[in-house]
Amino acid sequence: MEQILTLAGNNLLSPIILSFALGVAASLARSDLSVPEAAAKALSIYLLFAIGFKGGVSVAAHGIDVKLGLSLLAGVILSAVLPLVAFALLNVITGLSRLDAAAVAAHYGSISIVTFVAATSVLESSGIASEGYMVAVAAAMEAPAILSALWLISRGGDGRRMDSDLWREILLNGSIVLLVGAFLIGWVTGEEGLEEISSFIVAPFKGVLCLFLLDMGLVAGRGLRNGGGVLRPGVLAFGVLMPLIGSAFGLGTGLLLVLSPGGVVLMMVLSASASYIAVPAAMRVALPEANPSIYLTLSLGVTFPFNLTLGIPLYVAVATALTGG
Amino acid sequence: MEQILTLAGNNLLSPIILSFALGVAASLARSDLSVPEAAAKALSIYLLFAIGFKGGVSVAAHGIDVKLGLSLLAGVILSAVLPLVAFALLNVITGLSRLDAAAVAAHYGSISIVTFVAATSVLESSGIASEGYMVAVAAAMEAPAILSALWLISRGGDGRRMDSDLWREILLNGSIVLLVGAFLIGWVTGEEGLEEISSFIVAPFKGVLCLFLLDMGLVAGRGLRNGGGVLRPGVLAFGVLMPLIGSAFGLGTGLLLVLSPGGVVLMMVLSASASYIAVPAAMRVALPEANPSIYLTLSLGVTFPFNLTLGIPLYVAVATALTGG
Amino acid sequence: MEQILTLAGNNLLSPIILSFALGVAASLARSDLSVPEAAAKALSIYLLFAIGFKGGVSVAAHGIDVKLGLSLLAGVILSAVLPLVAFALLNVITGLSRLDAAAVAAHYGSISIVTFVAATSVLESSGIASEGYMVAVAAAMEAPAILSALWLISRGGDGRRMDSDLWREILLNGSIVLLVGAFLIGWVTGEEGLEEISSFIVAPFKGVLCLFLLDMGLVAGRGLRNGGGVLRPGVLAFGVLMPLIGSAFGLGTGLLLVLSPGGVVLMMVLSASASYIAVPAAMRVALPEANPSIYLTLSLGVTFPFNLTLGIPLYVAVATALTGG
Amino acid sequence: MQTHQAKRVEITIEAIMQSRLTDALKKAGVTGFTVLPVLGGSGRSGAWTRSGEIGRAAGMVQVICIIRPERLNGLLDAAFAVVEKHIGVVSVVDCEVLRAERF
Amino acid sequence: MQTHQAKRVEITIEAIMQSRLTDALKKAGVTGFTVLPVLGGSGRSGAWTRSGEIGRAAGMVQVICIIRPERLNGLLDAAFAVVEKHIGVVSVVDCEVLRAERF
Amino acid sequence: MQTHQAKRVEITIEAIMQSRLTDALKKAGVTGFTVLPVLGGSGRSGAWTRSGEIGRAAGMVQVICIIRPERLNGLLDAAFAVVEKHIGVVSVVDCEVLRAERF
Ligand SMILES: Nc1ncnc2c1ncn2[C@@H]1O[C@H](COP(=O)(O)O)[C@@H](O)[C@H]1O
Ligand SMILES: Nc1ncnc2c1ncn2[C@@H]1O[C@H](COP(=O)(O)O)[C@@H](O)[C@H]1O
Ligand SMILES: Nc1ncnc2c1ncn2[C@@H]1O[C@H](COP(=O)(O)O)[C@@H](O)[C@H]1O
Ligand code: NA
Ligand code: NA
Ligand code: NA
Repeated sequence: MEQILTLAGNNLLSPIILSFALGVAASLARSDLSVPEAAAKALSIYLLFAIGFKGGVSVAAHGIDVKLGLSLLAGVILSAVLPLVAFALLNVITGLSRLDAAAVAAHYGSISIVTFVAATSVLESSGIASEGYMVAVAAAMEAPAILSALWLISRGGDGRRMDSDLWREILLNGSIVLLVGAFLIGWVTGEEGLEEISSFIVAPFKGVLCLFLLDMGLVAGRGLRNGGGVLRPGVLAFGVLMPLIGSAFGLGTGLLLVLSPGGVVLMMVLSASASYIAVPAAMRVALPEANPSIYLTLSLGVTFPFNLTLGIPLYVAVATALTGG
Repeated sequence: MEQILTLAGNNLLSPIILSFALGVAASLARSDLSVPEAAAKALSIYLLFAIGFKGGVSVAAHGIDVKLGLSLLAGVILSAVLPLVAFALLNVITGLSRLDAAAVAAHYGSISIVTFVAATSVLESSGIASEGYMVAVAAAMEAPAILSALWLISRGGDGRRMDSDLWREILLNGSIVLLVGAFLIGWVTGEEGLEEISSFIVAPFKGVLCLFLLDMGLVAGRGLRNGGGVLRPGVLAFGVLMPLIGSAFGLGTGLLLVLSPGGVVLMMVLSASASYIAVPAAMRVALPEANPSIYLTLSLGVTFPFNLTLGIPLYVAVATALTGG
Repeated sequence: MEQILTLAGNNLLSPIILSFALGVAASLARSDLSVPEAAAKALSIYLLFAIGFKGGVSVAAHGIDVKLGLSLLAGVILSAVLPLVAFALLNVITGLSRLDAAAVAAHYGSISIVTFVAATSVLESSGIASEGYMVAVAAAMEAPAILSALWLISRGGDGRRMDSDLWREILLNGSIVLLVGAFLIGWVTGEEGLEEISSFIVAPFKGVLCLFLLDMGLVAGRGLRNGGGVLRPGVLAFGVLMPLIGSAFGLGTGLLLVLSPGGVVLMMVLSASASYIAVPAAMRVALPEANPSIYLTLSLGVTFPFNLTLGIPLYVAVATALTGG
Repeated sequence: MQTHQAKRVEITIEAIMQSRLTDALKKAGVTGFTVLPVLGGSGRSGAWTRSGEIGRAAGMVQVICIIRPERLNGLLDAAFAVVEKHIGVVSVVDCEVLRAERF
Repeated sequence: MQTHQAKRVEITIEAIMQSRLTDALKKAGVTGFTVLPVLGGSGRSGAWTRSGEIGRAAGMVQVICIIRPERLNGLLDAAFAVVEKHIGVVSVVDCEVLRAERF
Repeated sequence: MQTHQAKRVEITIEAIMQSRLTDALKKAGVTGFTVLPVLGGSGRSGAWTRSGEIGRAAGMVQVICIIRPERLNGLLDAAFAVVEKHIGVVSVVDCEVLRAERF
């Protein structure tokens, strides 16, 4: 318990979290502080490239693990199953319409790559090892949740067709392609490749993450200010409950696969986190009638900060306790 | 004297100043070289974050000084008083209208954070120490000058109301919020926080500053080309005289507060420099009839380069001579 | 031969080339991955500044060489002559109209600075020295080719006037000004200046180059997808033949000037590469009827990747063999 | 200067729907269009701005299409089929164009 | 396709005045608007461009507002009160819209 | 609110031709214009987008010019001389403006 609190305390007072808090505070106070869209996108490209590359290099270093395939499979299944759990929970504790509930559910099956990045940076600071291929698992978990959600809707008699454009958009969306591409490049070029560019993708990484989280804080704060009204207590509770439930699924999966302590943490984090890039875009195309304020505010304004501040330390504590890591 | 000349020479031939000169030259020659707006804003976010953070870390390292409060207060007073001095001087040596004079005066009470940054980088190269909280003083000096200028106008019978929106915009403008926020983050996380992100905010700092000054040179050169015509000799003279007068006020204040040699230099630099971000925006809202060509060209095209090239070495020489630093 | 293959293999599997390949692949698969325009421009500003600066520092370190002037002159002549060769070749092996052929020819006299940068980074990895002033030669080769192309057209009886605006635009285009300006700054500030900003312009350089090439891959892939249809076999063959011919001219010139092995390589690379920034813009103004799909797709979609992957290792092998470097 | 009657159609639509809209326009015989970026806006579904956004869910674009009057109906039908379930605004203005052979 | 008469109002105004303008429009009962970025321009107060600018003093935006004809006067009064002392241009065009229930 | 008849001219033109166009407009007595960025488009010369581009060859801008009706012909002549050999679209709409003294 004390360990959790120390870790949570350290975590809360890290430059990364405080930068996020600064962004939220500036937004809520209606400061005109803003990061240009192009700069925010550039930061996200940098982070995806760096995290993917480093994951690939780590796989190159440790060799292919038989667990890689199993973990990918497990990720796909988790991503497909969690929306069903989320949908059921939403039906019980909120009064959301079928459409809105399905849209929200899709977000919680998918993942937030920044939450993943923040967790890897906590693991590094704490000296806890993890599998490099968890980055690939993250990529694998982005899309299946969308299919589950659309299936939930079509089950309700509402005949949605997935046009082939949407398929391509989901599977080849920029963040998946960049993450997987950088992962493969890292894998192919290995330690040698990393050495060539490590002063770009390793050394300044945490600092870039601070600026990125400043931006995410600004956007999240704006969302809370504009769309906070749609979050009834039940919906709000879901935003905190669902990551805990998700992380339990992730924990079970991680233990079952006998992942390293860090790998278990990351599996928990992926399961607990909610998408705010790929899934919202897909929902706008496939379920345009669902209210974006609800899913965006919930994912970015509630679950993301929860995982970032309290969730990650908790998952680390639980995983290390149970794996003896 | 020789020392001043050497310092001025070194300063003039630094990559930072030469980058600014390149920008000005390219603009005057009507090259199409340009930095995208989003990139320029991203650079300024980086610089504000880095300078604020480092200031906070330095306060964390040296502990709170009783002088911190006094320096902040002195900054506020300087910022409020200097516009009155500037207004008087403008009335004597230029034929500017009451409105234009008040608008220009507001700029010279406020500060230029890049001039401040350039000065800290000269201090560092010369191994002269300064108080970390001078960053907070810089933030405190941004806004009061605006109020003084509006008071000057309302005294003239022109009943301007400050609407509450404008208040908020001035006090919570992006650069103040980011500077103060990063300062607090640096303070809270201290040396440990700095270590985590120093390869982002310390190592590449000067290089980023070069690119930023390239952009400022481009913008200043464009201003001189388009708006140079409005600068009658009297106005031009003001652009060089006022920083000297301002720096004398800063010098007196710094000596009175018994700041470190570097602290005195920075107080001089803040007093000598003129705003070109926060104040122009406020003037467009509050005094829309004042001619922006005058205050923008004067601040960015005359006083900024003067301080950058000759001013800073002069202030360093005077301050070190008088403090025996 | 084996050496070429090893070098080509190493080169093909470097993070830089793989990043380009990732971009091309993502574009061809119609992923929505994209780098914001402002970010791409910011990356190119960084690269031009860094490469110019480092060239200048290297000249400062090794002193002015009598060959500097000769090399500049040779560059100007190569840039003016190569379009004539290209035009003749185009007339023989393609059915392009006079206008289109002249426009394409202009591109192959001028240079691609990223190809140059990629070559210097291969030279560095292989420990092959080169003259710092080759950067200045690169700048000198940007423009003359445009004049040759316009001369080719006017010879054909089509009376084109070069308006003075166009002259200024060509000679003072942003990339020339930045490259030359940074070169001069590097020259003036020397090793000392480099030390101040090397953790910005040296350490992260290769990593930035990766992201830039990712973007170039995206743009090249898009060009191939949209404009690939205009590339008849003859035109395609030209895109691979012409760099080989150009590099032979560069080789002869480099040997004649008794440049270092690396210098010969760079002279070959400059002669072999084709412009995709300065010349296309000039062609849109001066020869608006020429089809941009042809020259852009050929230069960026065919010749650029050819040089990047196979060309550079070949030029290195030939140059080192013939100079005994 | 000789000018010709035409229609200027302006469709403000979610950025993610852009390619679907322009594909539909092309199918309806539209030969050209121009896409403008949109910074932000407000409507029944609330206010939004692009600043700081990295996702594509929240942005809009403006597609501007200048066409001969006789093609208007085909274009509107095509546009409506795409925007029907989506947020967005379609407006039409009478205009005159130079170089009518281009439309 | 059924269309309806409306007015398209285009207000080019300094970026710093944007929120004041849109607040005034909302008070005047306007239910929606779209904001376009502006790159640069020229007028009596000289030429300007956003390139390389970091401050907010020098930029403009275009606020586009499609409304029912009967609301035009209220909107123009509201807009005028804001732009009165400021630089900027207000223009109105007759247009036709789809889905008139939205305006 | 008192409004006045005017013309709104919209010229979509290659970015590299922008300064040549605006110089020509100024010579034709145009006192003001606004330049909008363009994200992409499609026409007889194919589709294009600015995303990821670093060169200036491939982009377009929209120059918007509000003028008194009697100045229209001069403007169109000036614009035509510039766009003649270049790709681009010129359209004119009748509009009403506030503060007519500015045009
Ligand atoms: N009356 C209007 N005039 C101009 N743009 C509008 C109008 N109504 C809506 N829009 C634009 O369309 C978007 C979606 O509108 P809505 O579907 O009403 O939420 C808004 O954010 C605006 O960008
Ligand atoms: N006639 C016009 N047509 C289009 N835009 C204009 C016109 N006049 C002024 N503007 C825009 O309004 C801004 C301010 O104009 P002004 O108040 O005349 O300096 C200019 O920079 C242009 O962006
Ligand atoms: N009918 C049109 N409506 C709107 N914009 C157009 C139209 N035709 C062409 N454009 C724009 O002008 C550019 C060049 O057109 P074109 O000369 O037909 O290739 C296109 O890329 C579009 O941005
Ligand atoms: Na999840
Ligand atoms: Na000051
Ligand atoms: Na060449």
